[in-house]
Amino acid sequence: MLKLSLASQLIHFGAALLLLTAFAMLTQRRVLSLVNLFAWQGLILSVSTAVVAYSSVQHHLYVSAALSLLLKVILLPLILRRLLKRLNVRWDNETLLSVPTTMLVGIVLVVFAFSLAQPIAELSTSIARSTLGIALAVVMLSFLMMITRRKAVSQVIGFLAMENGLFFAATSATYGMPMVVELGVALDVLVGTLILGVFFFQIREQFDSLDLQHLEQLKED
Amino acid sequence: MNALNFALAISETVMAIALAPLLLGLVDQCRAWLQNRRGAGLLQPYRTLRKLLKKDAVVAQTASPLFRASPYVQFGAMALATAIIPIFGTHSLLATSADTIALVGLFAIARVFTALAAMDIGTAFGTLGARREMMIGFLSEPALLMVFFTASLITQSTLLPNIVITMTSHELVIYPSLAFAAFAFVMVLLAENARIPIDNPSTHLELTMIHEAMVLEYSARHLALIEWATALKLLNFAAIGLALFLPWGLSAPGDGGLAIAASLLIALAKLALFCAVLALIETMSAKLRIFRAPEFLGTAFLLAVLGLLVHQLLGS
Amino acid sequence: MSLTPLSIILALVLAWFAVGLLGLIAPRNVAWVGRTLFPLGAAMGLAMAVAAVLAIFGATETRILAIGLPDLPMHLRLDALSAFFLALIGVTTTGISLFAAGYFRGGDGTAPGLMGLQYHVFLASMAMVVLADDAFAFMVAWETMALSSYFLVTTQHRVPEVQSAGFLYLLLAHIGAISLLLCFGVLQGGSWQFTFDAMRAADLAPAWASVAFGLALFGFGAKAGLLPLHVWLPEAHPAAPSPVSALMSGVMLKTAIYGMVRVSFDLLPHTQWRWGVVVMVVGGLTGLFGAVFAAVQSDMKRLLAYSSIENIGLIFSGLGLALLFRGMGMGTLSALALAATLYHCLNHAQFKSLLFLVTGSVMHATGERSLGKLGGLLRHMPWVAGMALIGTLAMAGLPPLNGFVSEWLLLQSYLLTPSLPHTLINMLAPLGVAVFALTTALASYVLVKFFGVIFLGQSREPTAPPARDAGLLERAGLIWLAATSVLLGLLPVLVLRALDRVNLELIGSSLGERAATWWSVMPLSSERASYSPLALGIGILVCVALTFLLVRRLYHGRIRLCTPWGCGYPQWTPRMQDTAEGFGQPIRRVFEPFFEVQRQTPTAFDSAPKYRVVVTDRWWGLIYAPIIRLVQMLSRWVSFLQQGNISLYLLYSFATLLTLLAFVL
Amino acid sequence: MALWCLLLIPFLGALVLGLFGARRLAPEFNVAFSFSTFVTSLVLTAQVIREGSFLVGREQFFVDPFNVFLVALTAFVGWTTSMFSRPYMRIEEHHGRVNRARLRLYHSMYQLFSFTMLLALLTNNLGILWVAMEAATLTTVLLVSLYRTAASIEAAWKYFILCGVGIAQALFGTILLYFAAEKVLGAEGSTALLWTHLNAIKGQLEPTVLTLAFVFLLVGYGTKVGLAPLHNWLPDAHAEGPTPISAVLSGLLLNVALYAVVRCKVLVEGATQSGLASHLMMGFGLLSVLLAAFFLLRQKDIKRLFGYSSIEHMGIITFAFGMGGPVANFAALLHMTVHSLTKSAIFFTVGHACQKAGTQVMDDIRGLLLVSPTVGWGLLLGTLAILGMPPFGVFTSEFLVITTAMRDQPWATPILLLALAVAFGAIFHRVQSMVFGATDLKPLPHPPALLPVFVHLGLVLMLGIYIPPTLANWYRLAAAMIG
Repeated sequence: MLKLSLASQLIHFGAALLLLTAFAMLTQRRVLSLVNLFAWQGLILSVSTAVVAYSSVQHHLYVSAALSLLLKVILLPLILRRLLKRLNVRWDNETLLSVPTTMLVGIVLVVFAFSLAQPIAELSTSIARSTLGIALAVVMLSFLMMITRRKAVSQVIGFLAMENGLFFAATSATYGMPMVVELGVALDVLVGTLILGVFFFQIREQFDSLDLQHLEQLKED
Repeated sequence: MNALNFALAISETVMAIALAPLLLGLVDQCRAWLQNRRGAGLLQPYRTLRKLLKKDAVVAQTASPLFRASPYVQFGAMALATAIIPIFGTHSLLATSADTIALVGLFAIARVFTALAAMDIGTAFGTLGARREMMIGFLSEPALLMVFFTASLITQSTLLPNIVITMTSHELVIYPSLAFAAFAFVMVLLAENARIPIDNPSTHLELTMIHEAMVLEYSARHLALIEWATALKLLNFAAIGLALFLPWGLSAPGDGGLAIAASLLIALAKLALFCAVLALIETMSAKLRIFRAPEFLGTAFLLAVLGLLVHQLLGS
Repeated sequence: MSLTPLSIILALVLAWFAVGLLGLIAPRNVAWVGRTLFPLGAAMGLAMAVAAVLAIFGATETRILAIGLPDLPMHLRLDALSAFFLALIGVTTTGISLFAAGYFRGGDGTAPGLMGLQYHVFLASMAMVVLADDAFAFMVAWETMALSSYFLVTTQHRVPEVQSAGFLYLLLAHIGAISLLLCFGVLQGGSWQFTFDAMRAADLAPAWASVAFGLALFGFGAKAGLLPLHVWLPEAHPAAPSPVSALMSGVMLKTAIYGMVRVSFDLLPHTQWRWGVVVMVVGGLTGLFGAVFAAVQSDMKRLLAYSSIENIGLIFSGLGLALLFRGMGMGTLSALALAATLYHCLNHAQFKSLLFLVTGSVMHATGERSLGKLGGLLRHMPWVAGMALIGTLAMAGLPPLNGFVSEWLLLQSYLLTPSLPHTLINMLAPLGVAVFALTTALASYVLVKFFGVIFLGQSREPTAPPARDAGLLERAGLIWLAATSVLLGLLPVLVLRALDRVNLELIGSSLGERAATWWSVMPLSSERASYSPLALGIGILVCVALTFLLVRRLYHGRIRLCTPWGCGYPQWTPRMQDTAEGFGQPIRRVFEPFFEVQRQTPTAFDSAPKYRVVVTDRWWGLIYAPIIRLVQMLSRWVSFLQQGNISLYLLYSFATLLTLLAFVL
Repeated sequence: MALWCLLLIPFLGALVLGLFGARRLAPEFNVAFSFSTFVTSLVLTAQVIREGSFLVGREQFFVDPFNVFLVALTAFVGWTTSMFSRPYMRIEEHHGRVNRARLRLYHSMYQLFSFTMLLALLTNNLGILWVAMEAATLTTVLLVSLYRTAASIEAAWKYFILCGVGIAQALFGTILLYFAAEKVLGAEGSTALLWTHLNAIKGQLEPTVLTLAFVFLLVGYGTKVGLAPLHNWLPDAHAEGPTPISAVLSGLLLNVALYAVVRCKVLVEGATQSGLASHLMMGFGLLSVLLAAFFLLRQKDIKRLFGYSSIEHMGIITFAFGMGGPVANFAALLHMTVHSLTKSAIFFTVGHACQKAGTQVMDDIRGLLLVSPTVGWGLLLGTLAILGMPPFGVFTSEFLVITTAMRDQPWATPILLLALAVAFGAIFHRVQSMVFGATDLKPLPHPPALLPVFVHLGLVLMLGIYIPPTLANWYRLAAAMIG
């Protein structure tokens, strides 16, 4: 087996942490903790991006790292915390599946994601190539989280976490997307979050709660 | 030759028309004899006709021209049929212009006009009669057609003279299919001519009558024409039956005077025999309830179809 | 562009469009639309008939229009078959348009001008159906025809029944069209050229040819009203205004026959005799079914609609016979059967249109469609009644009118089946002819009922104001159709000569010049069978006239008018006449298993006794209701997918993603 | 130049209307901007027809017959919809469903939406394509929730979440695509996401990666196209948003999303040569057609009904693109055109019909022909057209699709036809009872703008019987490009 460089060890470590946070988010019921976890995830992402940038001498990745630091560690958690305070949301009291079941499903998903990413990772020249599976796993876990959550806010956090996974995939599989794309994506995410924020208020105004069970009126009967 | 043929055909038709009421009288007389009655005599139908032709006609105020025209149409159609059917010879003028199918059509014309005229006044009995007549008609008409077709399949022709000629030209062969057809034909004949067991021409029992119900409103000359047409119809059916099932003895065009005279006598004898048999059948059967009539005719129809099938199965 | 029949006909089609569009100038102006445009349309119909008759005896013409698909511009072709049907369209619509000119008035339905547009588009599309020479052009014309007639059917759309009738009609028409599309897809046979020429050249395997044939039978059968696809017909015909019913029943159904003939004789060159058996059986059953149902109807237009089903059945059974003969390689016999079939198409177009127009006049005069409320109209509407009588007699198949000629020819063809070298068919043929005969006999029952209940007797609603006879234009239309019915009956030679051209083109053999003379018809040999309508007609006239004169000479009594006798019953009202239900009662009893009857009979103690009987079609419950239930059940299952729960929706996406990934892995 | 203007005009429009959108004349301005967009698109089209495909802006923008055709269509329908929306939104204001501030948002977002769609169509960069698609989602989310009713918020939420998640998958797919391309093209100059470059080297791309990428892209953009079973947002969003938005969603956005799928399909099929992408598209297409047909039977809300109908037609188009080949692609492009025109025309009439009746529940709408013949006839003819009745153009394209399917995928034909028959019954039954019958509805406070309806239907009718050679050639070029 090849001896891994320090950078690549660091990245692997970051990836593992990322997966850990994803799992933690899957099990976490407190919404505020979810936001914190999201911020941590952002931080890990930003650091590992910076490591990749350093080791591969891809300067534009520094910008990406900075961007994600700004957006995902500072701005978005800030907005979310504010929202939570204003909306007075604490608990995501019920999930659709029990936590152990969710975990089990999550593990299956991780295995699936890894096996899926394996042939691709082989082709990668990036130093972070084996982390592609982890990125895919994070995306899938976030997807699972969105499915199992009943609160609008946690669903949105799931959505943002999925975005993190994608971002990680972009840096790990390749050395990041072209700058203009990254900027666009970041803008979209920011605007999206803002719009969702507006939505929270509208939902609360209409239904007096952020429970998604109120949003089940439009259906076939 | 042609002129002779022409004269012969015309005289045959005129004679048949003139003799038709006699046929009716003969049947009634035979029936009376069979029932141990004295009977009114052979000429009773002529007396009835003369009586009717003398009277003033009474027509309902609500009658339309159709009502008055109908007896003429009935009589005309029947007379035309007589002209087509070989009575004692196959020299009919119109034979090639109307085959058996057209003959059935002619009978249908008479029937339709009778029924329409019956509905014209708008009495309960008239419409009742019309309905029942059409009920008989819709089954007897195809049955008659099937009978004709059985004969046509054997002889490869739908023209009555040709059927007769083909049948008589070769030696006697027993066609099983014709037996079925003959049975069916007798049943159709009984129904079409308002005989027992379908109808009773001699009563006006309101609930059972068919033909009489239709002519209730007629009187005098109209009634006379209708009665005469009825007699003609019986003659026509008798002649058809005889031509199909006992075709021997009919004269062909071009026969000499002796042959014609012989054929005339044979035809008269056959008709007399027919009357006797008809009277016998009528005496021996009881009238059916009106709703048994479709069953009766349905049987006739099926028999005729069986005749066709048998022909197809056994070949000729 | 030279003045060939095809260009004349195309110009007339365009002119019909133009006439229709002109109606939009003043849609509510009855004088403009009715008195000007419709007669103009009628004149064009006549012109089309003339051009088409010329074309029958001319050479086949083809043309490619500059419209249509980029790779498949619209192909047109005018051959003897299409010319014959164009003539049919032209002749019939002349009468109908004349009548319609007097018939359409302002009212609460569609504006006359708009209706004029729909009407003339309908006419034009029917002509285009017959002219089309590729699948696309055919489908466009075919569906345009369905669509324009749908709009005409739903003119009185405020009536709920009209809506459902229209819907059912269009739905079945569409399903039929889908089947036709599939049929063309099979017919092209691997060339992927959708012109009819390519289809003629395609060499289909016998199994595929059968599939194509089956699809065509389904598609055209849905339009023609074959069992069990007939359900729309008795609904749509009564719903439509009478000229439209006349057009649909008289002309549009014939385009389905045209299609059937085109596909089975022209596009499928190798006929299999089994097709003939299928068509014959289906046709025979349809005919019987239609006749039986017509006999028990109490709505005059429904009665006629069922009678159309009956006639379509007869036509199809004749078509089956023609296919059978052709499949067995008996050209002349096939030619006879085909000629008889097409002749009956033409005849049916005349008398059925005539009778539908008559119902229109009756409805205008009385506002009633139910036979139970009519009666005695002969006295008030002598013209209409007279023409109706001709139509009735023609349709009842009485000599010497036209219905008889074609039925005679059909029966003659049936009588030739013993020459077929196949036992099964030899057994089937007698049954076929029996059903045929029974059907035609029932038809006269139906028509006695139709004419008798409407025009004879006394008005069953004595309070109704006396009806007025039809107007001049309406009368002209009726007379035209009655005249064609009589002429076609008396001079079959006109038609048979034309049909021989069609035979030559489609089958390759013909009946020959000798088959029909001015005097008489002898389809095969003079020994076998002959029929002379002129002689028979003159014979009847002479006999009746002689009788009349003789009786006049012999008879010396006078005529007295008095009240009807009626067996001397003292209490007598017009309501004691047979109703339509009563008249149909024997049939209802004889053919009990055909119907689903709901009866409400009064008991002896009812203070207000009421008798009601409703006869419905079993086919609906047997076929359509289960299909509807199945579709609804499926849609209920499908709708479980959409529960409104966003988690569930996300799960679908997720599951889809995972499945696909697992699939490609 | 025309291209820049094309992007600039709606963007400027969004800004201007964002500032002044509450003014009385804002709807007229909206029309004016849309119209200038349309004119510019015509100029661009003329340029493409004259000069062929070209690249602009350091290869970031690309115009070829395929997208310029969609650009013209988008600009045209955008313009006619703005004409329709002018009286429609006035009436909505009159009915008190929206206020001036919302109208400002509406007009501004309308232009921004046009901008994002045009951007998505014109860009050569698959990343930008993704960004534009996401942006289109964001703008329309705001439009769908314009009325701020419970139902509209619910619809918008579902729309946002489902499409957001979906499109995130598309991003993953794009990353994989980039990953594969970068190995061939290198990361320098960031050409690895440019479609033209990718298309040039598609044979060298790694098949496994592209297969995976296509799954993600299909699921992602497919959500936006409304392919079953990813379609669940679509009926809700169509039913609850303002009708002009339903019209552009159905008529344009779905097309644009499908455009993205097709662009990706071209690359993937070029790389894998396995037909997998084609089969996936056909499968999704058929499933959508079939499911939508059965969904249609149970609808009560008229806009939902036509939402499902859009799913059905997108299914047909996807199926046709899946089959590929010159005829099927031609048919798919034609179907895109006629579907956009017809469906938006239907929504125009539906909008006014609902305003008259004050409800979207079909059972409560009756007698449109009587109360307003133009609306009634528009709806009736539009419905018949969308159901594939000749002589309308939808029939033409369906004819081509079905005949091609008979040749290439005979197994699919019965399914397709069954679905079409069911859909016909379901939709027509409903529409007929709305159009026909007696009614007591009242006229509207502002005269409705029905010119667009009849212009659209007229065009569809023309395409049904005559496709101008220029247009046909144009379609052929585009079809050949798609392969």
